[in-house]
Amino acid sequence: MLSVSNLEVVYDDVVLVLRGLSLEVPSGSVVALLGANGAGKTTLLRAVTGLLVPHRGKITKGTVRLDGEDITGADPAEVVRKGIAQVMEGRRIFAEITVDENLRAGAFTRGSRTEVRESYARVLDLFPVLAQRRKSIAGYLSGGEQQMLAIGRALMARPRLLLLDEPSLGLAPKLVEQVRDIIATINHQGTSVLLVEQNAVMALSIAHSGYVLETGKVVKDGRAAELLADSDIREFYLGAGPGERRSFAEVKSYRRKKRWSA
Amino acid sequence: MERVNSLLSVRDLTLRFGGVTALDSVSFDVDRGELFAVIGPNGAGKTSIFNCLNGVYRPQQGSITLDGRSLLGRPPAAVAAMGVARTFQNLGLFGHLTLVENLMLGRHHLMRTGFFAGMFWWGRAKREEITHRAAVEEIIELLELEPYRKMPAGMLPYGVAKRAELGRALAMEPRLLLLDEPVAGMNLEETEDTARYLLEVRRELGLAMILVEHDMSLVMDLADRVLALDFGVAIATGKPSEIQDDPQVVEAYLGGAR
Amino acid sequence: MGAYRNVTRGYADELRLFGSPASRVGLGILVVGFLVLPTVVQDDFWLSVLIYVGITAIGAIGLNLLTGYCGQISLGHAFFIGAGAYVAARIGGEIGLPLVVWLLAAAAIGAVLGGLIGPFALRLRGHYLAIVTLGLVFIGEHLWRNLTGLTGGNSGTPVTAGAAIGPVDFGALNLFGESYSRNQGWFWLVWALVALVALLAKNLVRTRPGRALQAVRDRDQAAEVIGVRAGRYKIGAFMLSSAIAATAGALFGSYQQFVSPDEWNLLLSIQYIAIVIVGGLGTIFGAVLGAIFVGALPALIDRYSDAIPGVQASVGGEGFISVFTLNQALFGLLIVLFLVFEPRGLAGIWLRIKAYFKAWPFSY
Amino acid sequence: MTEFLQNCFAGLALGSTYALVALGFVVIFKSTGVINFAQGGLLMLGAYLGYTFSNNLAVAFAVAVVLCCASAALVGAMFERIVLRRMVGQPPFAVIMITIGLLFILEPAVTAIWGFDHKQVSNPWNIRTVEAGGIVFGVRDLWTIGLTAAVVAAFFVFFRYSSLGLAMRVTAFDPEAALAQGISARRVYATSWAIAAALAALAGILMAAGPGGLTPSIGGIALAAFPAMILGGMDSPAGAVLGGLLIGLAEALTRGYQDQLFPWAGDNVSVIVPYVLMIVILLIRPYGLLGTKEVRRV
Amino acid sequence: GGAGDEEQSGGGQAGRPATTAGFDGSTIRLGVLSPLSGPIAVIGQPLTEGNQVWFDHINSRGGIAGRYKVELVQEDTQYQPDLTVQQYNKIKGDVVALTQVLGTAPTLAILPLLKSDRMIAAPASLDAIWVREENLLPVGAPYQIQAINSMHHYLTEGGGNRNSRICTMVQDDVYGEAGQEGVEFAAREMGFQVVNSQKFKVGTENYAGQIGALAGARCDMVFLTATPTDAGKIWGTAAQAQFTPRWYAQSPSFVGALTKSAVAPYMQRYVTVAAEGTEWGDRSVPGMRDMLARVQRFAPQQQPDYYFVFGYNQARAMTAVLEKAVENGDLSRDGVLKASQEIGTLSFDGVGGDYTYGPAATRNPPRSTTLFSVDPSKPFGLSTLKYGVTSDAARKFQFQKADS
Ligand SMILES: Nc1ncnc2c1ncn2[C@@H]1O[C@H](COP(=O)(O)OP(=O)(O)OP(=O)(O)O)[C@@H](O)[C@H]1O
Ligand SMILES: Nc1ncnc2c1ncn2[C@@H]1O[C@H](COP(=O)(O)OP(=O)(O)OP(=O)(O)O)[C@@H](O)[C@H]1O
Ligand SMILES: [Mg+2]
Ligand SMILES: [Mg+2]
Repeated sequence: MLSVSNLEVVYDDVVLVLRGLSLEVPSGSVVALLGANGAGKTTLLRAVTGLLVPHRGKITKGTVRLDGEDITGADPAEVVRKGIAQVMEGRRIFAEITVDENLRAGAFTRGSRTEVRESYARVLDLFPVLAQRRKSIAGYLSGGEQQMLAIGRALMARPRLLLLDEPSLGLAPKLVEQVRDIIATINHQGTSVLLVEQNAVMALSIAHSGYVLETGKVVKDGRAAELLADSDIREFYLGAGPGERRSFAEVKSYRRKKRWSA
Repeated sequence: MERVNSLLSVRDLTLRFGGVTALDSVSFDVDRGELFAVIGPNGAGKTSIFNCLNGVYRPQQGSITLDGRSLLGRPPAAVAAMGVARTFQNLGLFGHLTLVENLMLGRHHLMRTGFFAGMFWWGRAKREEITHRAAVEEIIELLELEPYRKMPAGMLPYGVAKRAELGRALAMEPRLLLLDEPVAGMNLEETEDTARYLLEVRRELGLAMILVEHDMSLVMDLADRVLALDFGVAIATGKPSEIQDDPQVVEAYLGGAR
Repeated sequence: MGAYRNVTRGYADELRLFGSPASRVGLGILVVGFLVLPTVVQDDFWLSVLIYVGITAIGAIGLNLLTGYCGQISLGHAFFIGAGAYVAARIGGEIGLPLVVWLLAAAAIGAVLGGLIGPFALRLRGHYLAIVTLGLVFIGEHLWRNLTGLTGGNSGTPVTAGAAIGPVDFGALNLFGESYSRNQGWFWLVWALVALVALLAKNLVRTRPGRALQAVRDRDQAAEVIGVRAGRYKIGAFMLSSAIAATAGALFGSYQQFVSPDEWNLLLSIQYIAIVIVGGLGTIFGAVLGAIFVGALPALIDRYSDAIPGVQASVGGEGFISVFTLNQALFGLLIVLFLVFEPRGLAGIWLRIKAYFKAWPFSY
Repeated sequence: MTEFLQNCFAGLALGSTYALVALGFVVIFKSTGVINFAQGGLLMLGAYLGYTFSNNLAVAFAVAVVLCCASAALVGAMFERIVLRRMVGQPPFAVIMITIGLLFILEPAVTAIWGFDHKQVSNPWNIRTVEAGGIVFGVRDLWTIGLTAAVVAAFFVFFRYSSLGLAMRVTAFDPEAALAQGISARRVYATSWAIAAALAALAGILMAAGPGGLTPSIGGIALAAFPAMILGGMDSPAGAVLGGLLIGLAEALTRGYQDQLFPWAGDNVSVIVPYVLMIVILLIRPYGLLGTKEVRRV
Repeated sequence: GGAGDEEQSGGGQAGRPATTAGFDGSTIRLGVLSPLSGPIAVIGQPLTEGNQVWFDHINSRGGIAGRYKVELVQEDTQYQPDLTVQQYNKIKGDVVALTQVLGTAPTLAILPLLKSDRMIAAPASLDAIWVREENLLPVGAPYQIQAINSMHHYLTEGGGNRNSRICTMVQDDVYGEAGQEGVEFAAREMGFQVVNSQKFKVGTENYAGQIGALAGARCDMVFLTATPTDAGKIWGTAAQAQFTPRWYAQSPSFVGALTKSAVAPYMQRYVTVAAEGTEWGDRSVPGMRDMLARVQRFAPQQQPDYYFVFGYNQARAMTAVLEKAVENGDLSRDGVLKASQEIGTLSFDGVGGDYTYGPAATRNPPRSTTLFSVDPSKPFGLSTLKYGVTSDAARKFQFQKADS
């Protein structure tokens, strides 16, 4: 469904952040995107949705295709209309309006009022807390509540492809599980998902396939099960297997600074 | 029950926003040098506790004392001067200032230079800048922030920004350190780093800390005691291992993931 | 790359204002330019333009401390400029106290008046505060028109404040057997003061109080939590900025020798805002650059208008647009183009140039 | 009593003009988060366009009004096309300055085309009056009040039934996040500038059709409308209308009675009454009468 | 006549002055500092045109003393004091004197510079404070005189008496204050009361309040000091409110365009304008006849306008000074300054009142005012109601120096 090939992105005309990155999100699948801070995950999502402009970023090479159609550098509003919605990094909810209005802003591109009402009901169903706080000003919600709102808002667009930038950030463990289930459900209902996560356990447990990003390049990719089994991934993202986790209290004061590239 | 070694003592703290009760008669103590964790579902009131301690929110009821002196009713800056430092859940760095300047701001309440002295630079202002800069450099070294010194905080990578915030809080030379989700959004490696810094800080400075965190493995590994909140109500307090198995906590917070 | 560049022998070294050889060369050029310029450019027109520019630069530094560094927009700058001018008229002119006294008195009174905004600064935010300060301009104008004893009312007042420091009279300078014109003397006086105010401001913003101002600008709640009393600094910024504005106003009045209430209007305030934004918010250097741009560009266009086609140089003359009209339109156009190209203002362009040279052989 | 009512009527008429201008401010503030300093310039442009339509092209006055609003709207939208779209996501300061730049362009452009001299707009109202119950109503004033009421009503209906209002607010708050919801910031900006320009033009032509005729200083009224906008709350259209009327009334009444009420305050104190009123109200309500409080949380 | 020095730089000769700043031996350059754009340009432009037409006329006869052509150096001041200072500095080395400086504040701003440079300037406003300034060369009867004579006319021929309810409406600036001062002086001299005074800010949008207050005070007569934009609105509001006192308006309140507005009928019935000289097109006055001929010749597109007349008169006064200076053989600043004190009484042939110059301390400005009624059929929309009113009170009025 989404295919990114050989993408290069430059910020401020000088900072080269993506260096020839290629990636596929097959129709109907969940793809996990892992990578250290600053690897360029968010930048990739921005490049897909056309949101580089406000950050003084530019695509200098490569293409982004949605179902074969070239959407490289398209207008963001246009991209949303074509069925891509995203949960932005840092939540970015509209703090000064109510929860309810935030959700309705998410449905801006949709025509049918009845469908919007359906989605609305579904979101409140997924996040009962939001139903309680419907009339509250979104900015006063707790961090986790805001995260739920951000996910709910993206769902309101009823996208064909959902881009999630660290959806589990700041959520309570129980909720992380719920979000994982929600993603799975959405996916079952036909939405493809590109999931950027630091919580690799969570991401790989629902993903069909995954990519690992390192300084703007894909350094590893494969089916989720393969990645889960990979020893490097276990060491750096999963903290070894269940039961054999080493305690944070016993971390050595030196680290193995291994990287795949460089 | 009075604790012998208590630094912070919170009693019957109640905070309401219109119809929402964010905190409902919460009480707890934090001992000197203790690492005290607060957990609970989203919206349980963890950040609100910090906001009450800091003087950002005015609770409707209850008392907060630090070393026997009440914190209630004091403006945030006064609380800071009494030795309470904090990191923020959504990053509270000053985006246009460099990392060094952010850390120097942590030392604001330890410095004296006013408008006049600052303008004239030579003399006290200069001496003060230099001595405090040295203190800040120690923290930079401790947290391995050297490469980012002159970078505007707004441009720091997320993990570094979180570390810088910790640095700024440490620069305040606090007696009590409040950490609001210090490892949210970090990968395993960075989480390990942060854990290491926290332990180091604790070992070297012997600070009392309150840690709010959803990463249960971190909480379980580091905390001396844990307070679990749900809907503003304290549902359990105790050793991490006790809390982990508390059915109420499992039900409200941990779910299957513990 | 370039790690060796950061080698310093201590923090004191790093804290020096003119640490690098390049900046020292720049400083040297500026000093020489300052000393020599009035003897080369003896033209009273250009000198008077530059004197007004210098006075404006001082005022703009004040506004930039408030708006650029502390994040409080003020449309009331004209009010404080006016107040300063009247202080010069009364204390420097009527009572006849010397330069240093009336400058300091203007600053002190400016600070007190700035403090009056305190209650509003504490309660109001952003644009609301800006419009309240706008109200100050109108209320001020009413006062200036009615407090005839102080301001001369509608007819204005002469300002006879002298510009002498001890035996050195900048109004009629006699140095080493040479005598210099009033405009030459004033050029030196004003630009020396620009340098002084810029230095003080620069020192301020790199020390504790200046950092606190910027923290309040970026996030006032977080600033409170780490121990910065945001309210105090907001008021402090208002007081400081209006003290500097009043100083500039006092110089303005004394140089012009006459002031009237029509001069302290909203347009003047807007001009100052334009200067700090065009120059670049949050840079001292930018305020000076902005003042030069806003003050000297119209003069330049005016001077060379005959060479521009379509411009009407005299009444009934050829052309469809008068010099001033063209001037104003061009000015507007340049502002728009500038900001579209570089929203960080002139200082931003300067930074870009520097970054370009630093990174030079390597792009990316 | 009649005198009082007469003054109230004058206040309402003046207040309606303020309300139109303030509404323009609010529309732009709501969608971009900046104060539009060019509003006075747009008003001036609208008034002169109206003059050209009505006098030079000699179309019926009603047609001229519609044409001048439409063409001003076009200018507003063009401004977005040429300039503002490049400013999406840039700091509000820069955008404010751009509106100031626009003002500096509009004013000389208008005077270069139409000159500085006094112009009389042909119009059916002039100084005609009707009388009722001892009070004299200026026909133009009645129309001003009526048209303002109609425009305001249309405005509220429009916002009630279109999602544009919400789109504007979220765009102002976070243009990038708004884009990510599929809300085209450009379209929002273009629409709001068009609306604001049309409102300004309407206010301009209504003023120019009065007894004083038309001179380039007509844009100055935008300054007087600042307090109206602030007093009502910068992001509240209803507040703009309320603020406009309040300021208009306060101004007219102090003018009528300043000799009796505050002779000590100087002869011309009514000029500053709007500002004093604004300041007092802001001290009590820091976000105006109907404005939204800024949300800050740590 | 003067001493017969050698013709050299440094020393001049009677009738053959030495070159100096602004004079290259053949052309005399004079400065004009006026708002040539902006709202006040409607005044600055015709004034400057008036200067120009007069000097075109002089030049067509060979120039000053039949020999030296006059050239104007025009600079736009925007009516702002600080710009005026800059522009003054720009041209001061290039002109012999300033034949026009427009605006009270701009003139006051350059006054100290004029004094230290020993330059003279002709201010283009009717402020009374100019009369006693050595460096200024005013023309015309000051505003106070217009106001006093207006009151005189109202009490004698305008249907009013001492018990009439006399009011004022003045704008909140120096010009307004001058009118107010004149009326108050008249009140003391002629023994009437001012029952109500309204002030307004220039550019006010709505005058209902003031008109209401005046109507409430049952004024029989209102003396108005305003500029045309405001005056139009004021009379429009009054007409709407059906408030119909006798209006006397200071000359700058009126502009021909007002007679094309809907307020014209009201003005025709109730408004009297006080100004100097005669109506535009009145060929019975010799000065006006000449002026019309010169306008026809040098500026045929010029619309009737009394600022034009004012500028024309200014240029005349300046010409007299220059003639004198040339006669003295000294066009230097000191020479011109000296010449300005030696010219005695100057007649403007009925286009303006005769002005007695000489040393500033003994100058005597004209004391006469012509009252006009509004008449849309006339070229400038005014027809003479009463020519050359000179009241006793106006004669008595004392002019003070601007206090510093
Ligand atoms: N606006 C910008 N201007 C310049 N550089 C930028 C900008 N935004 C991001 N970068 C740089 O691009 C690199 C990649 O950033 P990006 O945000 O895509 O990383 P990420 O993988 O999403 O990291 P994280 O896990 O912290 O969210 C970083 O080094 C960052 O410093
Ligand atoms: N200023 C406020 N106004 C209104 N409601 C508030 C305010 N601050 C907090 N709340 C509400 O109080 C409750 C507790 O919020 P708090 O931020 O303390 O939660 P938290 O435990 O930190 O949650 P999270 O883990 O998601 O950060 C939430 O429901 C929140 O919406
Ligand atoms: Mg990211
Ligand atoms: Mg929280």
